[in-house]
Formats: sequence, structure tokens, C-alpha cells
Amino acid sequence: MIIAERKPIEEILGLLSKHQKVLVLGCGGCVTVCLAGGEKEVGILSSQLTMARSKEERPLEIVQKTIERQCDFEYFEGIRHIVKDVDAILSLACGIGIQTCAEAFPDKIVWPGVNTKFLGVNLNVGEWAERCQACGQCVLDKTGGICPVARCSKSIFNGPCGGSQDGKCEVSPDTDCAWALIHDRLTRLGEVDSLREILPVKDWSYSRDGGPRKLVREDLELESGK
Amino acid sequence: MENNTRIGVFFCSCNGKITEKVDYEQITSEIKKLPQVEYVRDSQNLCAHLEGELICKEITKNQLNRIVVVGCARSKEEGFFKEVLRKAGINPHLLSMVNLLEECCSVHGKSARSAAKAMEMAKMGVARAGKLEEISFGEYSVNRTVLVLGGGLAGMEAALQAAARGHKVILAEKEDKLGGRLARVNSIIGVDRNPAELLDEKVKAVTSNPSIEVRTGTRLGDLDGNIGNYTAWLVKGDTETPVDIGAIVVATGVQTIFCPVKYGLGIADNVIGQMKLERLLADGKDFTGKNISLVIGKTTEEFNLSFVIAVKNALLLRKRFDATVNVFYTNIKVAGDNWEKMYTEARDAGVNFFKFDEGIEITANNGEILINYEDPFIRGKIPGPFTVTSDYIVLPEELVPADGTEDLAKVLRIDLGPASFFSIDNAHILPEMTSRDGIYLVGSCQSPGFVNDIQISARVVAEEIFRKLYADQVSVELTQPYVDAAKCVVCLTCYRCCPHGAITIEHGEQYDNLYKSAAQMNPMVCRKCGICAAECPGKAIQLPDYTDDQVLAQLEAMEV
Amino acid sequence: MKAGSKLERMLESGNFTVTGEIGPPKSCNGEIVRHHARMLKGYCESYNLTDNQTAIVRLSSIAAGKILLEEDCEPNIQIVCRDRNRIAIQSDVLGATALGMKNILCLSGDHQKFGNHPTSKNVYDVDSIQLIKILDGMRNGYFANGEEMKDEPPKIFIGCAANPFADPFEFRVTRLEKKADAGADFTQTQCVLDMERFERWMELVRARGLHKRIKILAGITPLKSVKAAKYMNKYVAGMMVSQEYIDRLEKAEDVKAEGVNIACEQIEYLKKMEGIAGVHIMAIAWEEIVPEICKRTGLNPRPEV
Amino acid sequence: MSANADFQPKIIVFACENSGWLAAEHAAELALSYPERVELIKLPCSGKIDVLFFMKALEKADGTIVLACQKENCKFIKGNIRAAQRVKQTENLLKEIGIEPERVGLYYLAANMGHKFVEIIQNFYDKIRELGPNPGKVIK
Repeated sequence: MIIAERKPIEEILGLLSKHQKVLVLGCGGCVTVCLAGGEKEVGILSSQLTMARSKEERPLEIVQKTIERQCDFEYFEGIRHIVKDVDAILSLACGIGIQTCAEAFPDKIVWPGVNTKFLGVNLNVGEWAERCQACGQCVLDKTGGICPVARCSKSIFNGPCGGSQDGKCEVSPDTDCAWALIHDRLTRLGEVDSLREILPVKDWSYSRDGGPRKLVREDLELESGK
Repeated sequence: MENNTRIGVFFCSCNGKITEKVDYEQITSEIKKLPQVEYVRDSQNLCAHLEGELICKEITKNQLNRIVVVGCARSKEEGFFKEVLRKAGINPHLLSMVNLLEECCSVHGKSARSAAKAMEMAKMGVARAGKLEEISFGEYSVNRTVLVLGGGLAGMEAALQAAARGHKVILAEKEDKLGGRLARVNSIIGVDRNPAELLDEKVKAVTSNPSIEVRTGTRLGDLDGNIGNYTAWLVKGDTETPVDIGAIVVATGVQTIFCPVKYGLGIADNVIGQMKLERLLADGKDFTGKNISLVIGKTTEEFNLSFVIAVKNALLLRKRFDATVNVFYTNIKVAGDNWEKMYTEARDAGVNFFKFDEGIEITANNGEILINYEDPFIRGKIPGPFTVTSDYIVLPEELVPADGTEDLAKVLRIDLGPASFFSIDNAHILPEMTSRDGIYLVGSCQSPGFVNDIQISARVVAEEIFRKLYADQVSVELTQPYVDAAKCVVCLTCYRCCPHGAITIEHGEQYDNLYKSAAQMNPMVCRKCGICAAECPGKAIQLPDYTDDQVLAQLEAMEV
Repeated sequence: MKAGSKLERMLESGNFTVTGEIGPPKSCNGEIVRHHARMLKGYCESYNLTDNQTAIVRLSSIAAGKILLEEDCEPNIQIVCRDRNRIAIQSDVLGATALGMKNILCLSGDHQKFGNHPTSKNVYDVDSIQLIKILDGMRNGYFANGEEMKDEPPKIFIGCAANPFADPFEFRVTRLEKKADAGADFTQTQCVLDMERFERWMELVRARGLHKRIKILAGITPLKSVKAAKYMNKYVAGMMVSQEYIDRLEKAEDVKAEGVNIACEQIEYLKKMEGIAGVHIMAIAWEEIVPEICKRTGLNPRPEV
Repeated sequence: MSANADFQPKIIVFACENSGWLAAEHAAELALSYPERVELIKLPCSGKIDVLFFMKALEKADGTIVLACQKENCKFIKGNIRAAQRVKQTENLLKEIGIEPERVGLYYLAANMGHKFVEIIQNFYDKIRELGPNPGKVIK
């Protein structure tokens, strides 16, 4: 799940400053689940923006809409007629959705309304934590199902480093030391000796470091042998 | 129905109480102009019986399908008008009531401002009426079997009460025989019965009842589902068997821990707990002429049970053996039916009561016991400490929940309350209820209690179970929130927020969204608080009678 | 001999070895390094040059190493994984060895959150153990990608850190073992301020025979104040200060003198401990005290090797 | 901001039907009085209050509050706790756009507290009067 958080309102007001009519566009995917950009947030943000602009005596007209997912082009088809009439779109989708939206409406200004934070898990209502960095080559088999790339502050492969104390990371007492978690879990599973093996340097070319990634599965493409 | 909404607005002057402050003429003429309002009428006293019939007729005649009553809105009146709607053949939830009497006339003077408010309130009522929705009933198949956990007196009593109301009962006891703590006491507070006899009688009644199936050596391992449709996994030895049940009564009771260390004492033959004393008395030990001291006040102060037990036994020792009985106390908590009387009786019978605070020192060996104490009332006037020598010292035990209470709470998905006993629901509703419908508490598992309370609460619980599961097929008014599956992203927010465990995620083709799933509220469990609706990030949840549309329409109709 | 540095020769000789530490300044003023080098010259076999310690921008450790060489002091170049990827690190290693530096200490590095550029991006292309392995490969003539060097391989004496005071305790020994497996020749420990825990750790080290595979230099830091001791104990992750030392400092009239006393006692104690090859004296911002400590513990003058 | 003598704030009160709503009825029984420009909207529980309700209310009103059952005495166990959270959320939203967070509030009371009801309403009304008109009002 992608975890996002609404941008500070001043920033959004700044982005919208020159517009009179905008579409606040929610997404029914991850950002609804993480309470950042679903229909309810669209409503609250719209009300907040309306009030803020009314206070400045520069009224802002807002059209509200939430579509199934903003990371698929097809879902934008149904809102073309709405988009036509607005100055700009404020997208509350994650970074993927915002870009898809911009691509779907090449002639329309699309502003980001949220900051996309990380790929994570919902620990409780109002509490999320990072779990994956999409590094492209999963090592969870070697680390007891706990990811050192995403959860160790230094992303080291042969931890824990010397800053691990009482199961916490040197960076903050609120952060669990991923390697302490790995060590404890493997100990519980009776597999702790596997940590004696030195994990080799990672091939980061599968990660973002190899350049923007793209996945093509020819066996699934509609027209094969393109 | 949206397009042919036909609203009828009925004004009541409440025998002039309203009209003396507010001019209806002005309001009715405005209201008549509102779209969808097809009929307006004002009356002296709308809740008169004849008026009810008249409203009925007007509804039919004018084909009204939404009714606004402007006047008062107490629950009694609401009931009256709902009945009128029912008689007129329209859903009683299509009624919008405006409490002009109490929200305006009674609290404001006659002025332009109060007139404006009256107008606004009427308009809000009409606006809400336009958004009202019908609420129907649903039929639910339920399992009427009751699972009782704990085969002590509370469990047996609950089983008998439920069986008497036609429920099948499975009585699960983790030990290998029924009886619980009753098997270990000499007498029962407030009940003039021999415990052994009473126990025998109850065990016979339970075991001979064809509706009650007793399973000993059995505990609850896991639980799925909700009221009317639970699946409980009963664990006996290494085997786990599922049973389908409709409700659960928890009667796992309390346990006592003898902890003389808290009184600065070690283990000695003449230092005993109340439970041991009960045992000795039941076994016929002779205490004639002995000097016995009972100390209470350093532990388990939060429950009056320990105080009442001490007073009961003090009185018994005094009466039966003519023993010298001293009760050392910091506090005497004997509030409750007859306990105060028993305390007075003990004083009258010659039990000595000594108050102490911090200044008490007890030394015990098997020969004699010395108690040095200071009386805080006479300290300074008659300097202490005083010394009392005793043959026996009796201490209260710690009262703690039965073993496994914490695990059981997790399985039942209910919280633990003060002192780690099971937490009851809001005490005003039904003290035996938990936060989840279909799970009830009887006896000391919620807080150490008395035998004579058990019968009452067992009856109340059995009655409540019967009320909910009165037949194999029950009819439930579907006032629970409904979910627009197209907007539901199955994010689990509602599921996590629901205080009653009423929400499940259901799957099926009928759910028109990407996930073919949606959150669903079980009408038998849901208590209609609307927390889920307010939390839903997709605005997929609406609570009938309080939908967003209805609330926002009222805001919309409001003047600035 | 792997690199033939003075440090390596001293450790091989079996003499109780002493290393020191010099923190490069937050400026381009090389004279500060030179000043410390002159002050400490002759007291230690080799001097660690920290690599942007606590993630604060400082004069580079290799440049500082060059100044040390000019002063006839042997540098021990620290390299952290935080700031450079494997390309930059290998390049720096080649550069350092070309300038005549022979000891390199491999570290993960403090997280940049603690430094003066907390908004920067960290690298951690490799971790400290992987770095040791890369260096071991380089001295055997291979780059990290497996490519064989066409020219003479760099001669490197590889060091690493060990922290007996971090958690999980038992795993700390395993981690040292992994470093030895990766090719580390010596290790310098986190400053020992809790001798009891250090001894327990050494017991585990000896039980695995690790002291025979890797030279262990115990970290020594003279405590300067009670406040600092308490702070380190409470707030610095991976550091422990025993209550005994805190009590002694609190009671002492001259706290600094007591701190030096403690350090000297520790050195004397460590001299006798099986498996300890020497000490690494880290007098953070108190370099001038090192000569006194060395003299009092008979570590000066240094034997010739 | 000094109080304008003519300013009569508009207040929207969301009332839990188990407490605030009944307390309003009780106030009527006691023949108490409070300012006219106060409108009540019934909720089944304070936990039904929605941040959006508050925001929509403040698009036309000068202040809005929710009346909840006494702490630890919510009929639905956690309703008034959720209500407190949503008030906090709304306060933050208001603060962000430079509107006084005091314009939203939560008050605890019981069904038989007619006097308390009036006191809450009057105090809040006075407070808003003191603050002056809501600058964020959209419909003026």
C-alpha cells in the first residue's frame, strides 16, 4: 500500500492562487485507505480551501470528484467533461496518480495535493510504517521476512550496526532496529546461524539506481511480438 | 421516490403554548412555497387521538409520503406519530420532527429573532424530510444455542435460566467437574443454604436437564462470527471441535490467592485465609473459646466482597463457638442489601472491631499471634500501641480473575476493565452486557460479587438472550449503517473503529467495486452509533435516519 | 606481511600496541592536523583519521593522512559507507595507497541525522562488512566487480570496528567473526567504559577463538566530566558507562584527573587480558592527554619493530 | 477583536441524542433561556460527528460545537473519544487557514443537565461574540 499525507494547506493555496475554478480529484485507491485523498478528504479539503479563499475575498469555485483509481488512464475517461470547465486539477492521488492524471489531461494544469511518503503498512488507525523500498530484488528470504533495505536506517545487509541498542535504532528511540528484529525473529525460528553468512553487495541496478524502471511481459501483451 | 416526494407539514400549537410566542400564519405561508411541500395544516393539539386519524386521512388523500411534525419531539410524541404513519401505510422512518416548543418557544421570548428561528427550524425539518429514507425489516436465521463458559454456580444458574426459556445450552467447564468455588465454602453470604446442598441441587438440575449438555475439561479456544451465528472452537485435551452457537455467557468467576506477605506474615499453621477458614468450618473444626483475629484492609480493598466475608465469618465464629473475635480494619465496606445489618449484628454479638491505619505490626509463630496496633481515633489521647494476642489470624485473599481470563478476552474480542476483570458495557444499559452483543457476563468474572446477585443477573442475561434470539428466525429492523459498495475500498477503517465488533468484510459479486467486497454491519450487533459512518474515508457508509444528506440538508436550509 | 605498516608489524611482534585518533578540523587548516601529529608523534603506532565523524563535514581523512605522513606519523584512514558508493571508495583506496597510506579502517558511519547536513541523502551502497570484503579483494588484485587489476594491487592492512556495548549482545561476537571472515586484520572496539560487559564479550570472543584470527585493540576514552559520562550512557546509542565510573567521577575532587586514573587502570587491566593486542586511545577533543596516559602506563617509549 | 454590539453570532450545535439533545429539552422544562441564533442538530452519538459537518457548519456559522456524554459514559463506549479526536482535527484545519480554532468545540454533559446546557451555550456564544464574525464564512 502506498502511504501519502496531504500537503500543508499553505502550499496548496499557493499552488491554486491564480485559479478561480478547480477540480479537487480524489482517488479511491491507496490514498483513500490511508485517509489522505478519498472522498471524505476531498470534501474536507474543499471546504477548507473554500473558507480560506473566502476569507481572502477571492472566492474559489470547487468541483469535487473521486474516481476509482488515478493510476489507470481509463478511469479518467469519465471526467473529461468536468475537467474541461476547470482551470486546474488538484489531485489527491499518490505520485503515480498525479502523473497519470497529468498525462491523461496534457493541456490541463495538474497540481499535487498530497506528499507520497512510502510503501507501508497500516499499523492502526492513524499509524503507518514503511515496509518496502521496491528495490527490485527481494531479500526477505535471507532476513527472516524483515526488510533491511526499507527498515534499517542505513539499509545495511550485515547488521545490526554498532548503533543498535535495546532493539532500537540509533536514529531515533521510536524506530525499531530492523536488524534486531531480524536477529530476534531468526532466533525464534531457530535459524539465527544463517546470519553468519556474509550477504554480498547488492545489485542496485534492479532498483531505481538502474534508471527509471519499466516492466514488460510479452506473454501478457495484447499484441504479441510487437 | 426522489421525483415524487410529497411532503406534508403538520403544525401543532400545543394548545397555544407555541402560538403565543410564534406566529404560525407567517411560517405556514412560507413553508407552503417550498418545493415538494404538498400539504400544510396547523392544529391546536396534534397529538390528540382524533388528530391522529385526521392526519392518517390527509396522508392518504394527498398521497403524502414524507411527514413533518412541527411542535414538540419527545420520544413519546415520536412514538405516537410513527404509529400514525404506520397506520397510514407509510414507513415510520419517513417522519421528521421539529421541536419548536422546547428548542424555541420555551427558551426564547417573543421577538423577531425567535420568529426567524422558528421559521428556520421548520425549514430545516422540511429539508430533512426531503432526504428521509425507508427502513425495512430483515429476517435472520439464528442459532439459539447458548454456550456457557464456567460451571460454577453462576454458570449453572445461567444455563438453567437459558434452558428454561427454551434455549439449548452447552455448559463448558475447564475443570473435570462442576461446582467452582461453591464446593469450597462453608456458608454463603445472604443465602441461608448449606453450600454443599445447594451445589448438589444445582448440579442435579443441570445434569438432568435434557436441554443442557455439560462438557467438562473443556475451554473455549477460538471464536468466529456474531450474535446468532457464532462458531466456537471448544478445546478438550488435544482436540478442538467447532460448535455453532448463538450467544455466550461468560461465568468464569474469580480466584483467590493467599498472600500473607502483604501483611508482613510468613507461612504458619495458625495464619490462614478466609477460604481456608471456610474449609475448616465446613469440615467441622472446633473453635470454641478461641481468640481469633481477622485483619482486613491492606489488600483487595476495591471489592466489598472481602469485607462482607470477614464480617460474615466473624459473626459466625462468635455465635457458633462463643469465640473472642477481633476484626482489625482500615475501612469497612459493607454497602449493599443486608450487609450493613450484618455488620451491626456482629457488633451487637460482641465482635470487637479495631481500627488501624499504618500503625499495625503482626508477629506470628505457631504458638501465638501478637498484634500491635494503634487506633488512629484515640491516638494522642490514649497512647498506643495496644497488643492483642490471638490463637488464629485470618486474612482476606487477593481476588483476581480466573486463570486464562486475559486469553479468553482476546478470543472473545472484549476488553478487560479495572483490576483485569472482564469489562462491562456502559453500566446504564445492562451491567451484564459486554461491548459485543451476544456475549454476556454473569457472576464474579466482571467483578467479585455475591451469590444472591448471581440469580438476578443470570435471569437478566437469559431474558436478554431470549429477547434477541426468540426464534430460529428473527426479524430485525435494519437501522444499521448501509454501505455503498461502489465507494467502499475495504480499507478496514470502520472495522477497526467499531466499538462493538459489528463490522465484517463480506465478499461477493453483488458488491459493485474493484474488490468485489464491502464492509457490512450486522444489524443484530450494531448499536447504531454511527462512528463508522463518520470515519469512512470513502464516504461509503451512511447511518439511516442520520445520513450525511439529511444532516447537510439541515445545514443547507439554515439561514446565515 | 600484508601491507607492512608499523601498526601491522607491531601487532605481529606481539607487543602491546597503541593507536590514537586525530579528528580533522571543520576547515581547510591543515596546520591543526599537523599540530596534533607533532604532539602525539612517537606515542602510537598509528593514528586514526576520522571520516566526517558524526556526519559533520570535515577535512578529508585521506588529505589529513597525507599531512601525517609528512610529519612521519602513520595514518589509519577511516572510510565510512555513508558518503561514497563502491566506485568512489575504491578510487579513494587506490589514491590513499598511492600516497603511502597502508592502514584502512572500514566503518558503516554515523547516520547523517546526527550531523550538520541532516537533509542529505546517504549512500550505503555497501555496508562495512562488504567494504572489508571489497578491500580484501583489492589487495588480492581484484576490483569489487571481480575484474582483475592490470597493475600491482594496493597493499592494505584492513581494520574494522567492534562494539561490545551494542545489542543484541551475543550477536556482537558473531558480527566480529563476520568481519574476520570478510578479511579484517584488526579491530578497534568502541570505548570500554563498562569493563564487566567487555570481559563477558571477550570471553565469548575467546570461546570462538576469534582473538587468534583478528587483532583486538580495546578502545580507551578518558572521561572528562560527570555530565559527559551520563550523557554517553543515556543518550548515545551503543555506548555504556558503568555506574561505578560515574560514582567515582562524582566523588572525585578533580574529575579530569580521576578520568585519567580510570583510563590508566583500564589499560593496566587490559594488558593482562587474554586476547587483547593493544589499546586504541580516543581522547575526543582532549588529544593532549594522550602522552600522559601513555607515560603513566609504561606504553612510552614504544618498542622498535 | 472588540465585540461589535450588533453582532449576533450564529451557532450550530450538534447534540448527542443521549445527552445534549435531552439536556436541551431539560433546559426547556426548567424554563431557562439562551440566545436565539443557536440551532440544534440531532446525532445518535457524538461519535457520529464528522469533520465535514463541522466544516460545512462553519461555511455559514460563526461557531459550532458537539455535545457529548460525560467522559467514560458514552453509550457506545468510544463515541465521545472519537468526537474529541474529530474536534482536534477540525481545530487543526481551522488553524491552518488562519481561522480561530476556538470556533469549534466539544462539551460533555448529561441528559439531566439543563442548566449546564444553557451555561455551555451561553459561554460559547459569548466567546464567539468576543471573537467576532467567522472570517471564513463562505455564505455571508
